Amino acid sequence: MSISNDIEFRDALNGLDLAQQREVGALFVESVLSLSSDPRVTQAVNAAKDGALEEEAMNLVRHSIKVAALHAHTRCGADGEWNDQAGYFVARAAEACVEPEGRSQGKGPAWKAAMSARMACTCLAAEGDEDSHDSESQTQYQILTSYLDA
Amino acid sequence: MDANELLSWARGPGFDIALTIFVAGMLLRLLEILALGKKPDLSPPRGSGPKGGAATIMTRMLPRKQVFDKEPLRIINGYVLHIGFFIVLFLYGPHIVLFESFLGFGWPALPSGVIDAVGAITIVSLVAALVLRLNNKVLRFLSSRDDYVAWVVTLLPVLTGYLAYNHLVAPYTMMLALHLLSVELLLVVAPFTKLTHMFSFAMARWYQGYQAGRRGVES
Amino acid sequence: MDDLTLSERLRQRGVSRRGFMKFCAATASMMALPPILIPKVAAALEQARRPSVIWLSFQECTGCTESLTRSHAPSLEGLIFDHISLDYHHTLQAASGDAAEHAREEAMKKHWGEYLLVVDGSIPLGENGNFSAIAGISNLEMLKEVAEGAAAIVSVGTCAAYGGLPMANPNPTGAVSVEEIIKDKPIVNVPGCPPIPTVITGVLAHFLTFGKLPELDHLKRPKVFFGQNIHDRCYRRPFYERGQFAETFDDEGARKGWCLFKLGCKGPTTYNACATARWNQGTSWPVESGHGCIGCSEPGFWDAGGFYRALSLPFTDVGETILTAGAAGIAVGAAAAVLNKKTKSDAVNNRETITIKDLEKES
Amino acid sequence: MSAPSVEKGIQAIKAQIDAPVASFFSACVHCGLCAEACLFYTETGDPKYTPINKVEPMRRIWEKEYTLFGKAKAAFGMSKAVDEETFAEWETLVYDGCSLCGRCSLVCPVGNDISGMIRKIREGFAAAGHAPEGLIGASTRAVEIGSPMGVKLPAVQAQIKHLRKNTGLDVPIDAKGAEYLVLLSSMEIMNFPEYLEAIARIMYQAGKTWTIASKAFEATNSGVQIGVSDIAKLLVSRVVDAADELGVKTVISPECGHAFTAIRWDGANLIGREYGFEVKHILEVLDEFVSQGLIKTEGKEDAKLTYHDPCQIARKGGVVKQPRNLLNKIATNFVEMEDGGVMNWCCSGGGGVSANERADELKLTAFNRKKSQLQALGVDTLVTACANCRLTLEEGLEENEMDLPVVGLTEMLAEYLVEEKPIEEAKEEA
Repeated sequence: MSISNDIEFRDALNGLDLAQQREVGALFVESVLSLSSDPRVTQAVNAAKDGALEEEAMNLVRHSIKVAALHAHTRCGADGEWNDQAGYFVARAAEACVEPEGRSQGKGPAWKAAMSARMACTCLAAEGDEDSHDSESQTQYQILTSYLDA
Repeated sequence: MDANELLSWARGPGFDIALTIFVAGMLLRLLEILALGKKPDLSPPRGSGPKGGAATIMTRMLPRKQVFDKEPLRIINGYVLHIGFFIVLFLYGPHIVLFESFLGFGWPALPSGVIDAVGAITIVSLVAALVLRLNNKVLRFLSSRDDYVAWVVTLLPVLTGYLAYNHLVAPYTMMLALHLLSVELLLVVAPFTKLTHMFSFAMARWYQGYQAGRRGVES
Repeated sequence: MDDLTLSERLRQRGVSRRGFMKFCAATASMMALPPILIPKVAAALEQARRPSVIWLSFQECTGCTESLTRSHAPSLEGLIFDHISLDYHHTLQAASGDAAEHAREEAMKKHWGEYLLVVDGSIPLGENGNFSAIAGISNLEMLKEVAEGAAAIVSVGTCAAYGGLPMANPNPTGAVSVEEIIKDKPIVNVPGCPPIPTVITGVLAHFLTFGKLPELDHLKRPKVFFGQNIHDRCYRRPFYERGQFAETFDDEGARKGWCLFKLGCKGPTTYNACATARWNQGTSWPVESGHGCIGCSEPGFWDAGGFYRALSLPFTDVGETILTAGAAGIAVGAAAAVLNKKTKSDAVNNRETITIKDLEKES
Repeated sequence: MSAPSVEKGIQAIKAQIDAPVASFFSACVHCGLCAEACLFYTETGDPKYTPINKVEPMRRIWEKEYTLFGKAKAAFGMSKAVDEETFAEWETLVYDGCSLCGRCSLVCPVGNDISGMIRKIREGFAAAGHAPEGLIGASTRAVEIGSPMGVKLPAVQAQIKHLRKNTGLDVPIDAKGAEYLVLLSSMEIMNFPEYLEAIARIMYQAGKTWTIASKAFEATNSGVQIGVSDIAKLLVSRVVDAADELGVKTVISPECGHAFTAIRWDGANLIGREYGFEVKHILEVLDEFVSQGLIKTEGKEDAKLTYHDPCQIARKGGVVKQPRNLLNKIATNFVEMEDGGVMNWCCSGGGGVSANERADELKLTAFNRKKSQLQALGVDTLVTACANCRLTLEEGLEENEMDLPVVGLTEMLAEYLVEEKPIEEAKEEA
């Protein structure tokens, strides 16, 4: 099944259960992992992929990635660095992957991870002109397609 | 200077000077305030300024629950001493005679026995107010000489009035003279202490209420 | 001058022993003495020799004398007078001119140091005392002369006690009270304009009975008569308490006997026995007759802001004071306002615009 | 322009003192109730944070300069001075210790607008060179770059492209004659880009024409926070000029506290003339759209949630019932915090406090008030309508190990919008 736009992308994601959503989300984060240098992000990504992790350990990871995301954002009134800001969105994407159940507000964890990952790329575009944003959504479509086919 | 001479001075030049300083002083403060003016608010209005001003003069008479729960005693005591002071001042027969003399109209009086009781309560309440002020760290921090001067000059008239009515401490003539002198002290001191709040409270509430009314925000 | 004692004289007048005891009881009660003292009063009065009394009248209107010797007061005042040897009294004595003065000197010589000096009327100091003189002797001189040999002095009436109406502003004669001149003699002030007859005789009776002056208050007035203010014993007090005041002398309130506070009654600041002893053998007293007390037993009552001005009113017109003060306040206020406007506009105009360059201190 | 100095500071304060301020100082009876309403006092217990004490320097200047009695006292050397030491000592009270939340003004029995006075006294402190580091930086960037956080137009354009890719909706820039001019705050552009997406979807569904101004996309106004009207005027003039140029009917202030105060209340007075357009907060607009049936929602959030009223929007902005209307449409389990609404407690980061690093520790202490307010409720989600509140709350909750997501109301509403067909158009285009 091929995914060529966000509607199909979103429907496909909604079809996955929580564990699968976390795994796909983790893949989305991995694709933009280079934009963040925070080790806690990779730790969260691994936790998202490891379906068998007990709740207690998961909470620890959740807490640490939450702190990571918070500290990465640009302070109110501070001089914004878009590259650092990209790291913030990667952290936020990782945080979405390990989000506890029922935090929907209408959006699944995978979709949130995907959107944050794309925003991470947008940050790069904020400074320079090269636009990796479009490619990122295509990459995400392929990641999901290959995940579904596997 | 025996009691009768003191009383005559207090009822004569003493009262005249004190009243003059009071009226002139308060008007001076009023004009000093108004002179500074207020830039008109050009922001797009939601409601009426004057309505808000008038409303706030009323709403601020009652405390907000959140603050009342924190300091119920101090707030209630505030009401007791103000209402007590007003009852004694405005509803006691001889006082009404004084007001009638320049207002041209009077109003029924409360029996002086009631006034006597209310006077006693007011004195206790005023003393409580001082105790509460001294025992609260914010108030100790905030209070200046002005607060304590204002307290003394407010207590004395009620105290001497109570003593005079009950013919205590000194013969009535002397205590009545002291009562009038303490009132005159209050009148003289008032325009130069926080007692200006007897007028400026309405201005302050009006100004904030006006802005709130115009902006359609609660005040 | 016979030396009959009071009780012997009473018997001559056909007053029985019982009558005499009743009289002593009345005197004791009037002086608020406890009943058990009645026998003591009786014993003292029985022995009372007729004291020699010299009555000097200076700047006075004879009101005090009038009050004391009203013919229609035959009872106890009359008895008392039959029993004191009134050796000198302008109005009452038959003699006049040198004979009168001679009688006075005679009495003084005879009872030097024992006689009672009663004075009514104030003493003028103006024109070194020559505003008022008797037989060429100024009141001032006469007072000093007679006072020297007096056992005690009784200033009867507010004029003698505190200067009285002659002393009212502008006090042309420089009138003063007795106590301002005589400093070395025991003085009793029996103020009132005039004092109540029984108050005068009460003081004399006390002197007769106990040979010394009654307990006095800070204005040298017998506490027994001047210890309480009128207001506390006034029968109209309940109306005062309820704030029910007569507005005019014949309005509904006045007819109902309401309190006369608003009509200037000075009861609260006046110490006297009018409300209890009342006048004319207890017939009535000023308030009972519908007129406020004018405070006649108090020093300076004559210049205390007017008899019809309520006690709680200041002397001046409050409304007028407010207006004049208002005008002054606005004048000063306007000046301050101009000053404030200038200070403010200077501050606003001279204020340099602040840009982001002007925020950092060169530290 | 000259360097900051005590004289300039005093001059600035003298210029700020007007009849209301004079009446406030003449009315204050030192009753101390304003302290009971100020979270900087209640959480630190330090009486110096008593609101009326924070404006003591202005009181001294008022008394000495504007009352005869004060002048007399000064002549006899009986009045306390306002000097370098005063400015230094009071700086942390006027900036770090006050979020301009206005709660003190609301409880003052004699009606003193104390937070209004603190806004005024900051004019003196800034002129005297006593404004906090963080706010000076933010104001400088706001004036020079156009945004306190250095956000430039390309960043917005990048997000717009991202948005068009996701939703197929276009964000018009400098579209003349549009009905609404949408402003964004740097915090939203950088940290919460979902806001712009939500606006796009809402406007589309409501069928309203809107635009962003290239020269005035920034809503925030550091001039209002640092307390320099000249800078505030410069910043707000950009928005006013853009709005006039584009001929919009209404300017929408975004989910930001002080920005609403700056454009809604201060703007016209700063530029000295009335606007030619209306100003509404985004919540007001959403409430109108919902009540006019222009936008429809489906489904509801069933998590137990509460709403944090940003001070500048509810207490000082009067936008109180709108968020409640909206929340009742998209949430089943909406509960009010105690003291919610007009008397809500501040998140502790407003009025420039969050941009002032020196105040961080004090801010966290003050946050305890909000913590106890939330702990008492035990909710799963916290909704608010100010980006700065959101982040201050997130940091505070994190510091206190409270796992409670904080969500913007506009963003949340957008989640429950009935899906629209533009995605299909996006399909053909891709």
